[in-house]
Amino acid sequence: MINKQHDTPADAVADIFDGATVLIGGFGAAGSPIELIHALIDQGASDLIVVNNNTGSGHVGLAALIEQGRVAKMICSFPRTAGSTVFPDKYQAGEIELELVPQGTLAERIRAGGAGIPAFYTPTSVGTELAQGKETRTFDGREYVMEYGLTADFALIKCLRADRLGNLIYNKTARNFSPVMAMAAKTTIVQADSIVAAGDIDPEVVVTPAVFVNRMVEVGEPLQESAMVASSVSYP
Amino acid sequence: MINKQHDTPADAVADIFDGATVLIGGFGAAGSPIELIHALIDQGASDLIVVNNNTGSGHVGLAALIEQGRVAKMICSFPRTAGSTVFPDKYQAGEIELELVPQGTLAERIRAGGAGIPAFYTPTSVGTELAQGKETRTFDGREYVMEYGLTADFALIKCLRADRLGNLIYNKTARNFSPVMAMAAKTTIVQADSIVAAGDIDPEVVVTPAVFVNRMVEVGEPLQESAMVASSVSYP
Amino acid sequence: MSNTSQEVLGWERADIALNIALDIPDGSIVNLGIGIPEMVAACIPADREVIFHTENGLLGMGPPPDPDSEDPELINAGKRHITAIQGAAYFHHADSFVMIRGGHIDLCVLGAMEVSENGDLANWSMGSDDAAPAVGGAMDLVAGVENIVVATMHCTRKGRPKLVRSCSYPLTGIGVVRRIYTDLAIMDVSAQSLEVIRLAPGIDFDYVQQRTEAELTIKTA
Amino acid sequence: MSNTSQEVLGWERADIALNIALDIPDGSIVNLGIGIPEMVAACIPADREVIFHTENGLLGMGPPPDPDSEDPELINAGKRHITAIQGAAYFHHADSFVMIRGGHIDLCVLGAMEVSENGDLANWSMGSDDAAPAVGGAMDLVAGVENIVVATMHCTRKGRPKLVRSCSYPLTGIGVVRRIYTDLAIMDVSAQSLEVIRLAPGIDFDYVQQRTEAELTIKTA
Repeated sequence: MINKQHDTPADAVADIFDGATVLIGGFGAAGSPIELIHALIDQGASDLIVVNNNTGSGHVGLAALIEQGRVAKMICSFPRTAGSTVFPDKYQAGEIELELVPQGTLAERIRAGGAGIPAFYTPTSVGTELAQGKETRTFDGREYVMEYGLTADFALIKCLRADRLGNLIYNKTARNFSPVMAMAAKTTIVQADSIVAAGDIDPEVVVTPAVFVNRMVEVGEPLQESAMVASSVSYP
Repeated sequence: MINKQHDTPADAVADIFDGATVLIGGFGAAGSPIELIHALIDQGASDLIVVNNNTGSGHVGLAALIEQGRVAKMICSFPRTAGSTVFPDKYQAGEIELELVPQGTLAERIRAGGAGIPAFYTPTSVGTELAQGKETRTFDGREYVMEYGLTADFALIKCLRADRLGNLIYNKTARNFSPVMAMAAKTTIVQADSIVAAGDIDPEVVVTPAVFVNRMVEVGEPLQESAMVASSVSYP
Repeated sequence: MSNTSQEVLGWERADIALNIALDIPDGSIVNLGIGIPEMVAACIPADREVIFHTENGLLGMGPPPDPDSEDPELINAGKRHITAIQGAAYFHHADSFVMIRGGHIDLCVLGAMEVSENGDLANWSMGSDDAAPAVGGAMDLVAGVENIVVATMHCTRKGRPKLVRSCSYPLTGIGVVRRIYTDLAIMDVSAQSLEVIRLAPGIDFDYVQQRTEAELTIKTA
Repeated sequence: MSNTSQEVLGWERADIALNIALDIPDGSIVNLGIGIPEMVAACIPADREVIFHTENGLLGMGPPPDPDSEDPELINAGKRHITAIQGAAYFHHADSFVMIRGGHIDLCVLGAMEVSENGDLANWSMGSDDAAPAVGGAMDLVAGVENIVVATMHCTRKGRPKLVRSCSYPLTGIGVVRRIYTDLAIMDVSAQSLEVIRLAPGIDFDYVQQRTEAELTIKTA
């Protein structure tokens, strides 16, 4: 009998190890798996390589993980957003590494990683600083940059609803990177607002099929990063 | 005001030109856009390059288009299925060209074409006849074949329901190649069992967003290829 | 023509947005950058249906919500609260950039730090070494959307021209800009120069050229 | 040991499917090829939950429907009518092969024309020039699924061994097969030989080796 459900976020993230590469879903505050990130903060793993579009805001969630000094390197497209000071400060102090990737290239690299595609060519960034040192190649008279697929040890994502088998649906633009991150991680860990019986999600509307999900935890009323940042909450 | 709706399949396919590359949705009989294919037969374009997983069955739909001598080349993964004699006979007679592509590579090439990716690497077919003449490259000690993105002039696909803007949902495994084909064609032509008002399809469950759809025609009770083949119907 | 009169001459920011909106054909799929570009949405004439794409996963972005009905899970690429229109669709980030990279978006309106006379765009980095650089989707948009237009004030606040012979800031893309809408003029990028197709009311060609490092010409039909 | 007694010795096709089913761990995601492989689904022990993937876009394939409730839009990769279980999911072909190529399917059971002693598989083409070749998803499956097992009769109907030193038919993949289930034995592919891990009732090692071109050994624990 398939049972992917864990009792607590702490159980679900217990084996994340020092130096692991961790994909974290969310775009800004939308879709950010706050409870899983906080469990990872409590858990203690360090020297993490974290992939997220941003670097978190305020002093909760991803920003708090960075603030605790647990992230050695960020792979992202936009490390500074309104209310984001933790990463920029650490970066200026030379305390954290940054791999800056154009947003579409980041999404495609993650999907490629999940799809067993080691590399692909993209027109994005040709002729710019972000293409420096990268292989280029011309197809049909246009120049492209070769980019590598990106895989990870773990993915932490949030969804609206999961069924017992691990089929997921999301909530509006909180979907963002999570479906491709679920594809690209060896172990995908999901926090769901609710976990329902198999069959309670219409097979036609499943966004992330269960094959991409390894662990789930129900977090009934998840914290909202944007509200926490607005009220200056810090974690822990 | 956006209006993608055409009155008849004939209107929708009127400008398909000789020599055009045409993606045709469907896997076997499931999802085959029979009325659009029959309209293309009536319309007369020839020397077509057709992309489909198979080559049709019996003497209707894609098999009929081939039987009429209108297809110069098929790009597919499995050109012979139960009840398929038209393509095999023409192929043995040297009257039609075949580019055989592994099924997953075919799907990925079509998606890449739609995604602006000119080429990618895949482990599929390494060391086999189907990799002969193709560039290979080693990543992390494993050998991969380079495959090219595939784009087309037109796509003909069937869906269950479309809204006025062109958002689509499908019916079970009739979905198959159609969503990626819609991405990869300059002009995507859809037959829908029904066309509903904007807003009548939940934005969370849309499979093909409207941006990939150019023309639609409502075909209320579409012919079923499998039933036609079973009762030995021929077209025209 | 003194510097101090610059604020009152030419178009306002809202006029720039309106000029762009009036040039967008009915039925277009459009992606809007941050700043003046995002003001374009509200300026589309009522008889045109224009669909807005936001790269974080929504086709059919609607106007901002009432403050009391904001949804933290419904935001745009600029992280602002938005709504979704009837007939919208949500999708994941990889699919969203299939739309962009694959050439499925008709028009993208972006801000600029600099545009060169051959259409190079610099709008993502000041090039300083210590601040964390951030690129977002800008490079994907200019690489994937065929019709890239720029909405910008003609000069920086300090009066430095933004339309230059060659960009000094790090590039977002090479030869990607098609048309430039500023407070002083509307210009097409041609092989040789920036061709002025319209001047703001009360502004003459020389006035614009004096505030432009790139070479300007008058577009002839 | 005459040829005519071959039919009654060893396992039946249904036994081969059962042998495979008994080796599939609870919770596995499995893709089944055509022929003996598709018989595996019905043999899974009742206390195990195994999810079947079919590459034309369904995770959670259920048993065949009653003849009067067949749905032409619900078929498997072999184009047969199927059903979907509670908790199934539909997806498009590119996503389906993300699952396969990306290593997300735990086990794939395939038929074979030939398997070599180093695990090369030939199961897609007779190599004749005039008949249209057809590959389907076979090459994707062997390239993407780590655990590939073969279900086949030990010899062809004409008595020719299918387990060979080196395949004579065009390859589907190189060194991809992990385990082989035939009517005579179950064998693991090792670096040096095919290691017999189980013999069919009443069959001895020599009997199998005589019908096998590849070198067999007895697996030692």
